[in-house]
Amino acid sequence: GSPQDTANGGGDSAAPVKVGLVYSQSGALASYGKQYIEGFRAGLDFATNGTNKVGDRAIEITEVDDAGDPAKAVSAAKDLIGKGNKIIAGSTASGVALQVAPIAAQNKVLFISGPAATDAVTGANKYTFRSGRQSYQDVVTAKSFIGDPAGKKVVVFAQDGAFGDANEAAVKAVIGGAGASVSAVRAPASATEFTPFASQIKSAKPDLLFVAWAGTTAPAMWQTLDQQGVLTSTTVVTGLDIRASWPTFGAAGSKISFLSHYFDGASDTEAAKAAKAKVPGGTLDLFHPDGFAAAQMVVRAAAEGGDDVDKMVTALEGWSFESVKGTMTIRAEDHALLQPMYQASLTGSGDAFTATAQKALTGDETAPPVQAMKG
Amino acid sequence: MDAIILLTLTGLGLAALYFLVASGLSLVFGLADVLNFAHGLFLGVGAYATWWAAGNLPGAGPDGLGFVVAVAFGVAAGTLMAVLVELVLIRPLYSRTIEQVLVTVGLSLAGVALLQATWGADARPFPRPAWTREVTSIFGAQVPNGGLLLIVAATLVLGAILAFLRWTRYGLIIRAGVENREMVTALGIDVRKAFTLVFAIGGAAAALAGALGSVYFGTVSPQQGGSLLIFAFIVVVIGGMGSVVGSAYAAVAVGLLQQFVNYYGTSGLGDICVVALLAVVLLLRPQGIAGKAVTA
Amino acid sequence: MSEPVLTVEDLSVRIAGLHILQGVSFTVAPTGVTVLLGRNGVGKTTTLRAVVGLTPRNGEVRGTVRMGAQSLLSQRTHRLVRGGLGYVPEDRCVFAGLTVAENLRLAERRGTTPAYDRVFALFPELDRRSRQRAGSLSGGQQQMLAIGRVLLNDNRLLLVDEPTKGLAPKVVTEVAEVLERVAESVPVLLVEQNLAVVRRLARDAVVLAAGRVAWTGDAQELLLETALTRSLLGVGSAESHQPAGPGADHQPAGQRTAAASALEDGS
Amino acid sequence: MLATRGLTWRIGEVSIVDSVYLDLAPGEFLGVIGPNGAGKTSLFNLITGLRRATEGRVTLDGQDISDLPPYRRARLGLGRTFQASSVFGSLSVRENVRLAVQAHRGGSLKLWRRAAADREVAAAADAALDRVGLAHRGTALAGTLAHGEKRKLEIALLLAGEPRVMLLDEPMAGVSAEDVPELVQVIRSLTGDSGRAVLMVEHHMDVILELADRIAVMHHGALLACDTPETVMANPTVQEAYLGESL
Amino acid sequence: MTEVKSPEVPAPPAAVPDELTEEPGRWGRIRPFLPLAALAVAVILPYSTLHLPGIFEGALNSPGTLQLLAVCLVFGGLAAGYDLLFGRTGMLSFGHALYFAAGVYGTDILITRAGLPLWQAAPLAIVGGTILAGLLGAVALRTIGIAFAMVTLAFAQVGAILVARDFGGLTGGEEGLPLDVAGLPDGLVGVANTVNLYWLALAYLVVVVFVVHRVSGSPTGRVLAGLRDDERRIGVLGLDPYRFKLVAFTLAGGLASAGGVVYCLIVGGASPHITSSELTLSLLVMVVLGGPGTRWGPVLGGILYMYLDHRLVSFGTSDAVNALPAFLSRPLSQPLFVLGTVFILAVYFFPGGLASLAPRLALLRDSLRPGSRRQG
Ligand SMILES: Nc1ncnc2c1ncn2[C@@H]1O[C@H](COP(=O)(O)OP(=O)(O)OP(=O)(O)O)[C@@H](O)[C@H]1O
Ligand SMILES: Nc1ncnc2c1ncn2[C@@H]1O[C@H](COP(=O)(O)OP(=O)(O)OP(=O)(O)O)[C@@H](O)[C@H]1O
Ligand SMILES: [Mg+2]
Ligand SMILES: [Mg+2]
Repeated sequence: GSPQDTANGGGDSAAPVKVGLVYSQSGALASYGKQYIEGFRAGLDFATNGTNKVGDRAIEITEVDDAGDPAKAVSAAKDLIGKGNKIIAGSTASGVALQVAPIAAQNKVLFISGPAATDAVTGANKYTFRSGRQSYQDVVTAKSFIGDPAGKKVVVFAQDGAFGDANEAAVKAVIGGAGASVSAVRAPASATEFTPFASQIKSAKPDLLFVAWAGTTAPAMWQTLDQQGVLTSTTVVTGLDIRASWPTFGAAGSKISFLSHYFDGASDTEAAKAAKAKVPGGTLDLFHPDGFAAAQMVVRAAAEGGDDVDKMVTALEGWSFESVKGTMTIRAEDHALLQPMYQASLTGSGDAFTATAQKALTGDETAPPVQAMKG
Repeated sequence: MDAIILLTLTGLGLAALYFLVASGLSLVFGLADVLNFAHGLFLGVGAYATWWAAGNLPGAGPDGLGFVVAVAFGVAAGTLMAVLVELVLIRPLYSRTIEQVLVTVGLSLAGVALLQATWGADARPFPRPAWTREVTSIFGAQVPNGGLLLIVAATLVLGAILAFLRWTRYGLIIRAGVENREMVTALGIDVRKAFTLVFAIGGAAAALAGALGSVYFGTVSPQQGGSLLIFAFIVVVIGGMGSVVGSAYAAVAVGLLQQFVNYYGTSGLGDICVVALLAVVLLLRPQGIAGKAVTA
Repeated sequence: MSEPVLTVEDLSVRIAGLHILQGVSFTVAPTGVTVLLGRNGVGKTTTLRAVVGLTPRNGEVRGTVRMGAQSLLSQRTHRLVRGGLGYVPEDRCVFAGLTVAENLRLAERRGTTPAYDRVFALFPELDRRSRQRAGSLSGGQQQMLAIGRVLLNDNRLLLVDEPTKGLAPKVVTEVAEVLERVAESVPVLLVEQNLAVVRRLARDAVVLAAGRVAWTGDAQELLLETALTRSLLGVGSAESHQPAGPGADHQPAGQRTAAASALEDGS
Repeated sequence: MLATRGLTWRIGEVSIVDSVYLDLAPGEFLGVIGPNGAGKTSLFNLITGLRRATEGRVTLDGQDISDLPPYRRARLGLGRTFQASSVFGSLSVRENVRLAVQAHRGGSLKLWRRAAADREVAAAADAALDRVGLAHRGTALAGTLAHGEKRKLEIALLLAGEPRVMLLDEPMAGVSAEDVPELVQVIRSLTGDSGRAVLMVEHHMDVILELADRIAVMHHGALLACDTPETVMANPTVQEAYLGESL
Repeated sequence: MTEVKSPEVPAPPAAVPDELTEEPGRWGRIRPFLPLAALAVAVILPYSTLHLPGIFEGALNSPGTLQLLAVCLVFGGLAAGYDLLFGRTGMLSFGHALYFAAGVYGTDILITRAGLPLWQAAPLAIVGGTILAGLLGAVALRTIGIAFAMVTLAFAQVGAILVARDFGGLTGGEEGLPLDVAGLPDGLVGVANTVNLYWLALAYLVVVVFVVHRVSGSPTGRVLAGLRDDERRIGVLGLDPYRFKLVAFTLAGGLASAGGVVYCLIVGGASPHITSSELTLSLLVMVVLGGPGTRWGPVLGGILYMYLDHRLVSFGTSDAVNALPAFLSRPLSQPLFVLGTVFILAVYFFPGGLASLAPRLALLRDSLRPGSRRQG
């Protein structure tokens, strides 16, 4: 053999459609990954009517754990591409999504990013799509909580780093752009004691506080905001995380206005019913829809594109479909996935919390601005 | 003014947490000369054991006496774990310090992964008495009770460790044992027992820190111990290897510094200042604040 | 002849694959000083350490060592020491980081009263410097501490490895006196290079050569016999200030072992 | 050649070394005696720069070296041995000496040369080992040597550096009686050629008397006397404080 | 001069540098050619379609396998470079990841943000990383022992914080920074060209091993070995310990930066976990796993560690593991659990690391062969 030749993916029509899923089965985001794959299986079932076939071609899934590490994900992606996979999906972590996307472009394979919320995946390149929401859509949903932003004072409380940057920028663009004055309080993601930040926020006296915080320190952060009276002094908006995290809000939970990507009961579509019936435990959670939509996109790509990746791309661009959350549209220009978003509130105590949808925003209402395609 | 009181008291709470973590580390490091990377694991074991006990152990619960029982169970679990680690892993490698350190590195990797495999990577709500979530108003500052609890506990632990070192011979034996283990046995002392005891105390302190830290954070997660560990290392080193009192001073310095810089400066500066403090202290006084300069 | 306090039979020690002791046998009499002699590297220290159970991890010990009826090799060091075996190591091994007082306190044994007066009477310096860190003591002071540490307790047998090394002549004399007095009540197995000290203290001698016993017998006779001291210890009469004495040609009662003869034949 | 001017080292209130004035002429062999704890080793540490003097100066060939770090002093020709053998335990005996030779000859900061290929260094090292009678132990790890052998290695390390002023700290301690005369010869040969000077601390009086041109007596950090062996030995204070009754 | 004896840095288990011992005998004459043979095999390996089931996912020349091997080789080299500090000079640095990260982020930022071509970015990153190591080393080396370990840790921690803070959007914070391949030669882009990355990594490894080998066998290497044992003694011999340690530190830093450049190309970007102290810790683990202070030990340790690190992930999710009862399959599905356990066992059963296996086997062979016993 020669070092340059890669195994050739089947061109003949009965060969299976090879799909590689690179996502976190272990590591910090393992539970996101678990929801994703459950959603994916349900979605595949739904989209192929239980046959797992596109036409007469079976869909052959290879799952690879990236443990949240981009280096492992890149290795895995290269391996999968080398073995003839024309479709890669997954990426639980934003870092993984950003590093796999260029690989997809370099090798002209389809990449459908998963739960990774970073805005940078949108418009990354022609071959990269996303099956989940992005930070910008969160922020637009948050904006819906304050009515007319003009003249209002908004504070963003976010952790350091790209996730915080993206949220701060989005708030400045979306809410600030609508006339509010936006300032930011930033804190290290590793902080353990939040009183200084709570004090800063409190003394800023905002009309709306937007909190963008991910990670294990979140409960301590909420408790401090609550104890220092921030939660009662203003409207606080944040994203609703996976179900397992709800009890960690404790008493603070009922004082926060949530924007939500998804929670069980947020929608009642056909797809949601199908997903609910299929996922273990029968309760949907934050990232089930992402996996579900990814599977639908995979099936669509394979059905329309065969083995031709460019055709797959054309087939997906501009495609609208009914998914768990409702109607989703892949915007042709930058592959943003327009989708409904929700306002929610949390009630309950102890370990038993329930989220209720206050309002659903349509995909158009939460559409991020169009990006120029980078590659 | 309010802000200063609030920041000082919460800073002391943070310092107390750092000290709780650092005390066991400092003891084991200073006396047994083992830089224990598995300390974070002991912390995790203590926290998870308390969490488990509050839900499952008869007599234990999230409130009142039940909570005390749960914490006691957690501390016992941490102690047991530490003793086992010493007996099974550390002891056979005695006088091979580097290998001992490496074993604790391996253990921290494997142990935390095991916690994660058993209870998942996500944070779990931690059972705790309602009053720990509340605040006490001190001169107009709303000071979290969890922080006050940490301060009290840290003071007690400091006293207990000092008493142990002062009133028993173990401190002496272990300090000597670190220098020359053989010679201590040649004086007719079972040095192994002393080392096991130090590990037990270190484990107990870690487990207590884990349990009370979780009360403070409101959650348990497998990674919690590890992320506190780096600050504990810094505290131990600034304070001077093995000086528990030094660790206490250093913890206060680090906690207050972090708190005030985070309030008055920009984000992330607090951590950088702590690291800078470490570098400066070590460059000016390589043996740490309370460490003794040893001449050779 | 009364029972020996220590019996070493066919002691073999290998360290890191090197056969350092190759079947050493000797006994230590229940009173007085038995001295273990030999050139550098011959295995004297190794012998003492094997007796107290301090052979390094990569070492392997065979043979028997008995104190009275009790076998020593299977026991852990701290038990042996608590059972009355005192050991003064070659390189002093004081705890550099601890003060003199702490070093002494460490040597106290539970259930007995430490004989501080005995130690301070012998070494008043230790009393004066009780708060100094042992690491900053001069070499000689460290040696005093190392000996004093063992004398704090009553022992059944003392193993002392080169106690006069690095000591000022005056202190050498003092240490020798101390050991002499100690030996009145406790038997001592002594490793010593200073022949003047040997001459003053030793009753019996064991000479090692190349990991084997080359000679055992009465120490004074060994020293008297110039030819023998020269061949075994490499020291001529220039070193022994004593006149050869009446029995210059008298055959010492000690036994040259086969190993010694073999050695001489070989050279 | 080497001179100390009021060399003093204090820890707190205590003077460990107390205003020592010493002069060492080229080719001279100066013995240093004194009770244990008199400050002999400390004096060596001050001269070689391992400790900084509280007061006083050290000069070598008229040059003030008081503020130089140990390695600069060594390069000016000051060599020493340690009372507690300090050899490179994980290197072979031969490699120990080669390192010392190389340190002396320069060129240690050559990253791209094969050290083992330097025959001159090897030869000089073997010669030094030969002189102390350790040639047969060349391949043993220095850390596993018996005590007396380490003492000899110490001297070999010193020889390898060909220093002009040599400070020997109890070279005979622990050396078996058989090897003492041999080692005395080695040490005697140190001064034989080219005006090297030796400062030697030793408790073996016969060795000191055999070798030293003059003897300095230290007591409580101060220099009690510094004179010919006969005068010193006759000094009643020395007799009382240091020698005591002979055995 | 304040001389401080803080609780000693655990010195690595003594190993005489191979380079400083003459190798006698028949075996000695064959031995130098073994690495060449191994190198030859490594060079032509991508031409093989051999399939090693269980060991690699695909054939040897499949991109996935080559990618994995490339990562392993880089870490082999990185561990060998770190060993120059740890195993050969006895300096315990907890901040080595910083210089590696400087190479990775330096290259990435220069190419992606500043738009430089690779041939300019790579040397700049290496030079920058080396200078950084020199400067920080000059400060850190004022301390010794554990204090030194902690100061290096502190510097590296600042590096990690700066990367995570994402100043000016340079580093991409926790999301990392994918490499803009527009500035790269075509031969380094695309899955089909993974083999070139593999060869690049192999070249890096060879360079590091050669440099470390030469340096250890040089007069300087001899001094470094001496420093490991007794720093004071080196000073009294007339050598400035500080200077030699700084040379070793800077050189090791430079080698790590070079490794960073290669790694950046292989992975196609930078992500913040390479700045963490955990990376330094894993370097330590690699070196010890292999055998500190030996020529091949750290290389093997690095390769093996990275191999396990990558492969255990798929082992953990394999059907064989999933079929086990939960109390077994759960831990086994955590790569770190397996890796940690393997490591502990290795520390126990191969105290001198993998490198100690060879002499042990030789000992075994000798003892089985009658008549070859050495006389006492
Ligand atoms: N740990 C060890 N590893 C390898 N060899 C060793 C070890 N310990 C001792 N040896 C060797 O064993 C031999 C005997 O050493 P030992 O210390 O018993 O001699 P000694 O008679 O006490 O000598 P000295 O009079 O110099 O103190 C020496 O050759 C020494 O190199
Ligand atoms: N760092 C220190 N702190 C306190 N005292 C010290 C220190 N270093 C040395 N001393 C004291 O200084 C005195 C001189 O010590 P030094 O080692 O110089 O003696 P010495 O003359 O070499 O004795 P010896 O012949 O026993 O080796 C001793 O009393 C010692 O205890
Ligand atoms: Mg000896
Ligand atoms: Mg001295």
